Amino acid sequence: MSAPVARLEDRWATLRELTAARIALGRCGASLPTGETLAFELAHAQARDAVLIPLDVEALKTDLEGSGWHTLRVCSRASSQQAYLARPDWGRRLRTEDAAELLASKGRYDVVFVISDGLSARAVQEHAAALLAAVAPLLRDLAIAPVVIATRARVALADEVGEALGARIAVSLIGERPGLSSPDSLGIYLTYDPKLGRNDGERNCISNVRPAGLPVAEAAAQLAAMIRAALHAKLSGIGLHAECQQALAESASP
Amino acid sequence: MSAPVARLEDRWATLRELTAARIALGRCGASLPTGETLAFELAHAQARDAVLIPLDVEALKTDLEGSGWHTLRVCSRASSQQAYLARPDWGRRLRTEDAAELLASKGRYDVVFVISDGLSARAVQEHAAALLAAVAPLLRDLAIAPVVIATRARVALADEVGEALGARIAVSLIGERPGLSSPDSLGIYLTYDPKLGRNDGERNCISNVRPAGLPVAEAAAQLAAMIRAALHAKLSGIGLHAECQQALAESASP
Amino acid sequence: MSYATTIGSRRYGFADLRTLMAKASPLRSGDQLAGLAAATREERVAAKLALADVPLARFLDEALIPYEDDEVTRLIVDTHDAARFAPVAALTVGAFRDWLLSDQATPEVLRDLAPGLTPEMVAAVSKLMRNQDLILVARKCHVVTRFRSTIGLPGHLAVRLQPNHPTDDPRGIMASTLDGLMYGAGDAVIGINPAGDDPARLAALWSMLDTLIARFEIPTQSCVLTHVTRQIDAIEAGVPVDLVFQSIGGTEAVNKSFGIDLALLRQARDAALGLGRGTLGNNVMYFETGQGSALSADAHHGVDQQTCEVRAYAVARAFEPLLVNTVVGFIGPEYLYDGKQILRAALEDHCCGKLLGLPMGVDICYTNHAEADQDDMDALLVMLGAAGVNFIMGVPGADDIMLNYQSTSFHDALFLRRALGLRHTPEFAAWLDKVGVADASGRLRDAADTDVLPALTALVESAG
Amino acid sequence: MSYATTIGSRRYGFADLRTLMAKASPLRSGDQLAGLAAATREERVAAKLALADVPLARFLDEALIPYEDDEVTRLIVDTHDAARFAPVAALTVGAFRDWLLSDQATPEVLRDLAPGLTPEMVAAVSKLMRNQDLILVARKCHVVTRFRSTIGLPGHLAVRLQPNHPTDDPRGIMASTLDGLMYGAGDAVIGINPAGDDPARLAALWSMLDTLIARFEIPTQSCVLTHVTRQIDAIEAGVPVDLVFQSIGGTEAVNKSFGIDLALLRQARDAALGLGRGTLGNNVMYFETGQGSALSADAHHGVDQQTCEVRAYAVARAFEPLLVNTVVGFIGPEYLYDGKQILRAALEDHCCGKLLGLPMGVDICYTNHAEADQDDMDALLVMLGAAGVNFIMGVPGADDIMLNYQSTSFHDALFLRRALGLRHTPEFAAWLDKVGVADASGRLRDAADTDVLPALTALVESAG
Ligand code: B12
Ligand code: B12
Repeated sequence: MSAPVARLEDRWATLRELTAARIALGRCGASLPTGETLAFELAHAQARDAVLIPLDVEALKTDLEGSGWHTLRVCSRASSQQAYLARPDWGRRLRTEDAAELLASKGRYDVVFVISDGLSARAVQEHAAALLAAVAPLLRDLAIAPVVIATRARVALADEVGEALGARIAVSLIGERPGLSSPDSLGIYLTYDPKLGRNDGERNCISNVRPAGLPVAEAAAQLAAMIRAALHAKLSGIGLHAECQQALAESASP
Repeated sequence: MSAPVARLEDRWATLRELTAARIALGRCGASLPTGETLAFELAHAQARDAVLIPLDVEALKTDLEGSGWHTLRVCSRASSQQAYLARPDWGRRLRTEDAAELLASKGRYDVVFVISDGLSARAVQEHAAALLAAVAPLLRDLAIAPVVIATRARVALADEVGEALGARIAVSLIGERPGLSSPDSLGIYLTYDPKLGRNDGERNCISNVRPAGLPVAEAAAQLAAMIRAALHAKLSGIGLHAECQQALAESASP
Repeated sequence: MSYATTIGSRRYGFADLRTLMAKASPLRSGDQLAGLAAATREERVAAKLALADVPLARFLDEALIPYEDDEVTRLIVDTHDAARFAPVAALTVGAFRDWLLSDQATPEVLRDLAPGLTPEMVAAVSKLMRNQDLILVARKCHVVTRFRSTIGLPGHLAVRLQPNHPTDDPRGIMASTLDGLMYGAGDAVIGINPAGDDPARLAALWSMLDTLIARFEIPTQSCVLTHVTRQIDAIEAGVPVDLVFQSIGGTEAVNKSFGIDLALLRQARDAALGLGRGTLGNNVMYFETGQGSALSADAHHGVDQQTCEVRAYAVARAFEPLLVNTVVGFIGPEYLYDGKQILRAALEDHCCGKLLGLPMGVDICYTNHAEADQDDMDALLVMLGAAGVNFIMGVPGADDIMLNYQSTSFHDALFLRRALGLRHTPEFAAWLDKVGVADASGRLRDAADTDVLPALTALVESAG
Repeated sequence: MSYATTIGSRRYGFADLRTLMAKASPLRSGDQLAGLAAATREERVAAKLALADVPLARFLDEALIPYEDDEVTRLIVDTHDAARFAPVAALTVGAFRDWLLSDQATPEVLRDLAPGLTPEMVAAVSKLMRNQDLILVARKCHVVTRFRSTIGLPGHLAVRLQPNHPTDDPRGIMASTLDGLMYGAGDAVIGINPAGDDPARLAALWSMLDTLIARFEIPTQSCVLTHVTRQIDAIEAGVPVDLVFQSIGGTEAVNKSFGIDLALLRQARDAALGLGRGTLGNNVMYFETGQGSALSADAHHGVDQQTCEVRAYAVARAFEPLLVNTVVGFIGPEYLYDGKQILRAALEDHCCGKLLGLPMGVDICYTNHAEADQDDMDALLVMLGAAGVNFIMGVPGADDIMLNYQSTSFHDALFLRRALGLRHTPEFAAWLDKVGVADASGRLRDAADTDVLPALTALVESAG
C-alpha cells in the first residue's frame, strides 16, 4: 500500500527565490514538517558553534600585513569566551597592559580601525580585510592609525582604543551576533572623539555587511561618506543624522 | 478604610497537629497565600543548602571514638560534591587507595557499619552515633568490624567495604535526600554477603529515621532483628521478606 | 545494520539502532551518565536526520534488546498487531511524525493504531518532536479508563490524592486526605505510599480508606503503594483492595530488581479482578514508572533512558491499567538534571504513553538536589494541561514529608483548572457539588458552606 | 529608610527600597552583571519576606529614582490617580498579592485600579509571585485596543507579521508578508524593521504596505520600525503612516540613549493622530521594550532590570498604545541567561504590563549566544497563551534574517491556536474566511482553496 500524504505543500514556493527568509515551508496540520524542523535544528547547532569559534588572529594579521597595514593586537578584560558572554562590561575595557602598550603608538590620527571578533569571529575573518581594502582608497588624504585587532571585544572597546591612540574617529568592525541563516554578518560602528564613557546614541552604525546582505563595496562607500560627514560635523550619533539631513536639504535648495 | 480580606482560611486548621504535612494552608482564589508561598521558598532554599553542607568527619569520629568504636575513613571516587550528584557510579566505588587500606583491616566479622554522608550530612551527623549506641547492646554476641566513615558515598559503596573487610553483613547508615520539611532523615540499608555488583533487590531497608519519623531506638530494634534474620536465613533482600513471613507463619502455627 | 548521515564534509556513523536512538535523544544527564549521549549538538542532529529516514518497519526486525534475553522484548514482539500497524507500515520515522501531526491522524485513528505500535517506534518518533509537537499529538490521544470514576475525558483533569506520612500514622494520613478532599482532589485515586510494610499496618490503611470512601459515597478508588506481593497477600487475606499498584520498568532486569516479573503482575491483576470492586469499569491496575530506573538498576542494556521508559509502557499496556504515572523528576539530577530536562521528559513520557493507548498521568516533581523550583513546575503543569494529561498528584502544600520530594499541591490543581478550564471527573464533580465543596462549575465554595466537613473531621479524629 | 528580616539567627538588612527590590528579584544574569542580585538563595527569600511587609503606600513616598533627576519618575508621580488607588491603599505588598489572586479582583475591578498603580508597586508584587500567579493575575486583565482591528479580547490571540529583510528588498519583504497572510498571521500589525534608514526607501516601504492593506481590504495596520524622528518626518512628508513605533526604556537616561524623550513621543503621537487613519479606534502607538536595555545603556540608577522594565510601561501608558511588545530574549545572555530566565521575565513583563492597563504582546525569542532552544520557546508560548497574551510575533520559520535572532513562526501561532483554542481578531477572522485562507473556525484551509493567492502573488512580484 502507498504511504499516506501528510505534508501540505505551499503553493507559493516560487517566491522563495525572492528572499532568504524561511517561507513556503509547508505544514502537517499546524506544524512544521520534519525536514524543516531538523534543518532548523542543524542551523541552530551550527550557529551556536559560531559564537564559540575563536578568531584566527595570525591569519587575519597575515592578510592585513599583506595589504600593507600595520597592526596592533589587544584583548579585552574578559578572560574566557564564557566571561565575554556574561560580562559585556569586561568586553568593553582593555587589559591594563594592552592599554599601556597602545599609548606607545599614540599619534595624531584621523581614523583608527578596530577589528573585533564580537559575536562572530567568522564575519571578521571573512570580511574585515576586504572592507579595509575597499575603504582605504577612499581615505587617502586622511591619517590612518595602525589597525588594531581586538579579541573578546565589544563595540565600546574602540572608544578606549581610539582615545589611547589619539584618533579623531574610531571605527569598530565587529562580528554581529550570528543569525540562524547569517553566521557571517559584520557590523560597523563609528564614534567621533572616542573616549571611555561614550554611549550608543553617540555612534553611527552600518549593519549586515556580508555577501547576502550589504555588499562590502557598498558598505565601504557608506563608511567613507560617514567618516567625512563626522569629521566635517565634528560629531557622530543621532546628531550626525540631523546634520546630514540639514546638509542634504541645503544642497537641495536652489 | 479597612483593607479587604482576600485570604480564605480553612476551617479544619485544628487538624494540623495530626501531621507535619502542609495542610489547611488557606487560599486566595485558587492560590497559596503569600506567607505560605514564601515559607515554602525559604524551606527550599535551606534544603538545597543541606545537600551541599559537607560532613564534619572529625566531629563524628570524636563522637564515635568517645563511645569506644574504632573507625576507618574512606572516600568514594567522586572528587567533588558536584561530581557526586552527577555520577552515582563514582559514589558507589572506593578510591583505589582506600580499598587497599581496608584490606589491611580484613578479618572475620559478622557485621560492618558504614556511615555515609549520602545526600544529607546533617542526618548522619545528628543520628548515626546514637543509632550505633542503641544497636550495639543488642548485638553483643556478634563480631563487629571497625566503623567505616565514608564520604560522597552511595548505598552500594558498603558492598565494596564489606567485601574488603570480610564481613558477612554490611549495614549502610546513610543520609537520605533532604525533604522540604525533613533535612535530617537517615536511611538504613542491609546487605548480606556484600560484594561488588549486588543490586537493591538483594538489600533491605529501614527508612525515615529521625525524631519526627522513626525514632532511633525503634530503628535500632528493627535493625538488630533484621541482622539476626539475615544471618539466620543467610540472605537479604526480597528473599528475606519471604523468609521472615515463612518463619512468622511457622511460629504462629501450633 | 548501521546508520549514517553526512553533514557538510563530516560523516556521522551509528553502529546500530540502539546507538542511533541514544544519540538522537535530546540532552539529558542520565544518558550522559550511561555514556550514551551524543558528543556534540551537531552529532545529535545528525542522529536525528538518520533516524528520520529509518522505516518504522525496521523496528520489527532489529530488537534493541534481544528477544531471547528479555521478556519485555518478547511481550512487545508477541503482542504486536500487524493489522493495526498497516496504515503506517510504509512510513519512515520522519514521515510518521508528519502524519501524526497531520489532520489525518484523528483521535479515532490514533486509538485504533495503538496496538500496532511498538514502544521503540513511539520513542523514536518522539525524539524528532519539539515540545509543541508532543503536546499536539498527545492532545489527540483520548484514553478513558474506569473503576468508580471516569478518567481521561478530554477537557478533564483528575488528581491522585497522596496523603503520605513518615510513620504511616492513620490520623496524620486522614488529616491530609481531608485537606485534599476539601480542595477537590482525589478523583483519580486516594493513594498512600506507606513508609513501612508490616502487613497488619498495611491492612489497617486499606480498611481506613475503604471506610472513608464507602461512608461518604465518594466516587473514587483507594490504593496502598506497597510491593505487589504484599497486595496479593492482602487480597488473599480478605483486605478491601481497590487498585493494585506496582513500579515497573522497561526491561526484564529492572523489573527483577523491583522484585517482579510479568507473571507476578498477571497474578496480581487476576486477584484484584476477582474482588469485583469496580462499579463503572474494571481497570484495576496502577503503575508507576520514571526515566532513569533501568540505568539506576544497571539494567538498561545500553538503551537510552527514554526508550527504556517507553518500553515500561508496553508492560503497563498488557494489564489494562486505570492509571499510569510517570514520576518524572523523582530520582534526581543524575537522570534529569534540571527543570528543562524534567519538562522535556514529562512531555515525552506523556505523549509516548498516550500513543501506546495508556491512561497517562504525571507526577510533576523534583528533588532538592536537582536544579529546579516551583516556577519550573508551573511551566510543566501548564504544558501537561494543554497536552491533556489524565491526572496529576495532589500533595498537601506540594511537600511530600515521607518521600522527600516536591510534587504538585492541591492548589496547583486548582490553578490548572482555572488557567485551562479543566473539570473534575464527572462523578467526582457531582459528588463535590452534592457535599458542598464545589459548585456545579467545579469552583470551590467557601469552606463555611461545606456540609460534609464536620462528619469528615470526626472520622479523621477517630482514625487509627 | 532601611528594611530587614531575620531568619533563624541571621539578620538581613537592605539599605533602601531600591536595594530591597533588587535583592528580592528572581535570579537573572542582568542583575548579577549589575552587581545588584542577592548573594544567596536565603538572602533572596529574606528580601522577599521584607518586601511582603512593605505597605504599597510606601512607594508613593520613596522614589527609586529621584523625582528631580528623571522625567519618567515625574511622569509616574504626577499622573498617579489616588482615588483609583484607594481600594488597595491599606495593603502591604504581600497582602496585595493575596488580593490580586482572590476572587475579589475581577477583570472590572482590575481595570479600574490600573491608573492607581505605579510601576514600582506592580514590579514589587510580581517579585512575590510564582509563574502560575503571574498567569492567573494576567488572565484577569483584559486590555482591548483598536485601530483597524480589535486586539486583546479574551480567548483571542493576534500576531504581528514581521517580514524583515537584510537589505530591505521590497519583493523579499512582500514574499514574507504573503507567507504570513496565507498562514493567517498579521492581525496585530504588519511591521517591518528596516535595515537602513534612508527616508526615500522607508517611504517606499510604507506605501507598499498601504497598497497591500487597501487593495485587499485587510483589517490590520502597518508599521515601519525606524527611529521615531524618521516617522515624524515621514508623516510630515505625507507618507501613509498607520502606527508610530518607538523602543522605550524606564528611565530618562535610557530614553536619551535611544534619542528620545517624552516630548518627542507626544509630538509623534499627535502627528499620527492627525492622520486619522484608524477606522475602529485611535490607538496609534506601538512600543517595544525589554529587560536589560537600561543597564545596557548604563542608565539604570542601581534599579534592578525588571523594575526598570515596568517603568518603561509607565512611559507607554501615557500614550494609549495599540501594542506594547516586550522583546524578551532579544539582547542576549548577559541579561537573561537561559530559557528559564527568559520564560520568567516574559511572564513578569506580560503580567506587570497588563496590571498597568497595557495591551501587552511578547516577542518570544532568543539569540544564538543564549542557552535556549525551540523547546523553551514552546513552553513560553503555552504559558503566555494561558496568561492571555494579546499578540506574539510571526516570523517566517522563526528565523529573523535581519535582526539575527529566533522569534516565533507563523506555525507557532497556529500551534498555540490549536492547543488553547485561541481565535484571530474578529475582523481578521472574517477576512481570512472571506478570502478563503481559513474556515469560519479559524482553521487554515488547504492552500488550493484560497481565492486571494494569485492576486497577492502578482502584487509581490511587482513590488519595489
Ligand atoms: C530514591 C528512591 C528510590 C529510587 C532509587 C533509585 C536511585 N537512583 O536513587 C527508585 C525510584 C528506583 C526506588 C525504587 C523503589 N523503592 Co525506593 N526510595 C527512594 C527514596 C525516595 C530516597 C532514597 C535515598 O535518599 N537514598 C539515599 C541515597 C544517597 O542512596 P543511593 O545510593 O543514591 O540510592 C539507593 C537507595 O535509595 C536504594 N533504594 C531506593 N529505594 C529502595 C527500596 C528498597 C527496598 C531498597 C532495599 C533499596 C532502595 O536504591 C538506590 C540505588 O542503589 C526513599 C525514601 C526515603 N525517605 O529514603 C524510597 C524508599 C527507600 N523506597 C522504597 C520502596 C518500597 C521502593 C520500591 C520497592 C517500590 C516498589 N514498590 O517497587 C522500589 C524498588 C527498589 C529496588 N529494590 O530496587 C521504600 C522502602 C520501604 C522499606 N522500608 O523497605 C522507601 C523508604 C520509600 C517508601 N516508603 O515507599 N526508590
Ligand atoms: C543587540 C541590538 C540592540 C540592543 C543593544 C544592546 C546590547 N547590549 O546588545 C538594543 C535592543 C538595546 C538595541 C537598540 C537599538 N537599536 Co539595535 N541592534 C542590535 C542588533 C540586533 C545586534 C547588534 C550586535 O550584534 N552587535 C555586536 C555586539 C558584539 O556588539 P556589542 O558591543 O555587544 O553591542 C552594542 C551594539 O550592538 C550597539 N548597538 C545596538 N544597536 C545599535 C543601534 C545604533 C544606531 C547604534 C549606534 C549602536 C547600536 O549597542 C550595543 C551596546 O553598546 C543589531 C542588528 C545586527 N544585525 O547587528 C541591531 C541594530 C544595530 N540596531 C538598530 C537600531 C535602529 C536600534 C535602535 C535605534 C532602535 C530604536 N528605534 O530605538 C535602538 C537604539 C540603540 C541606541 N542608540 O542605543 C539598527 C541600526 C540601523 C542603523 N544602520 O543605524 C540595527 C542594525 C537593527 C535594525 N536594522 O533595526 N539594539
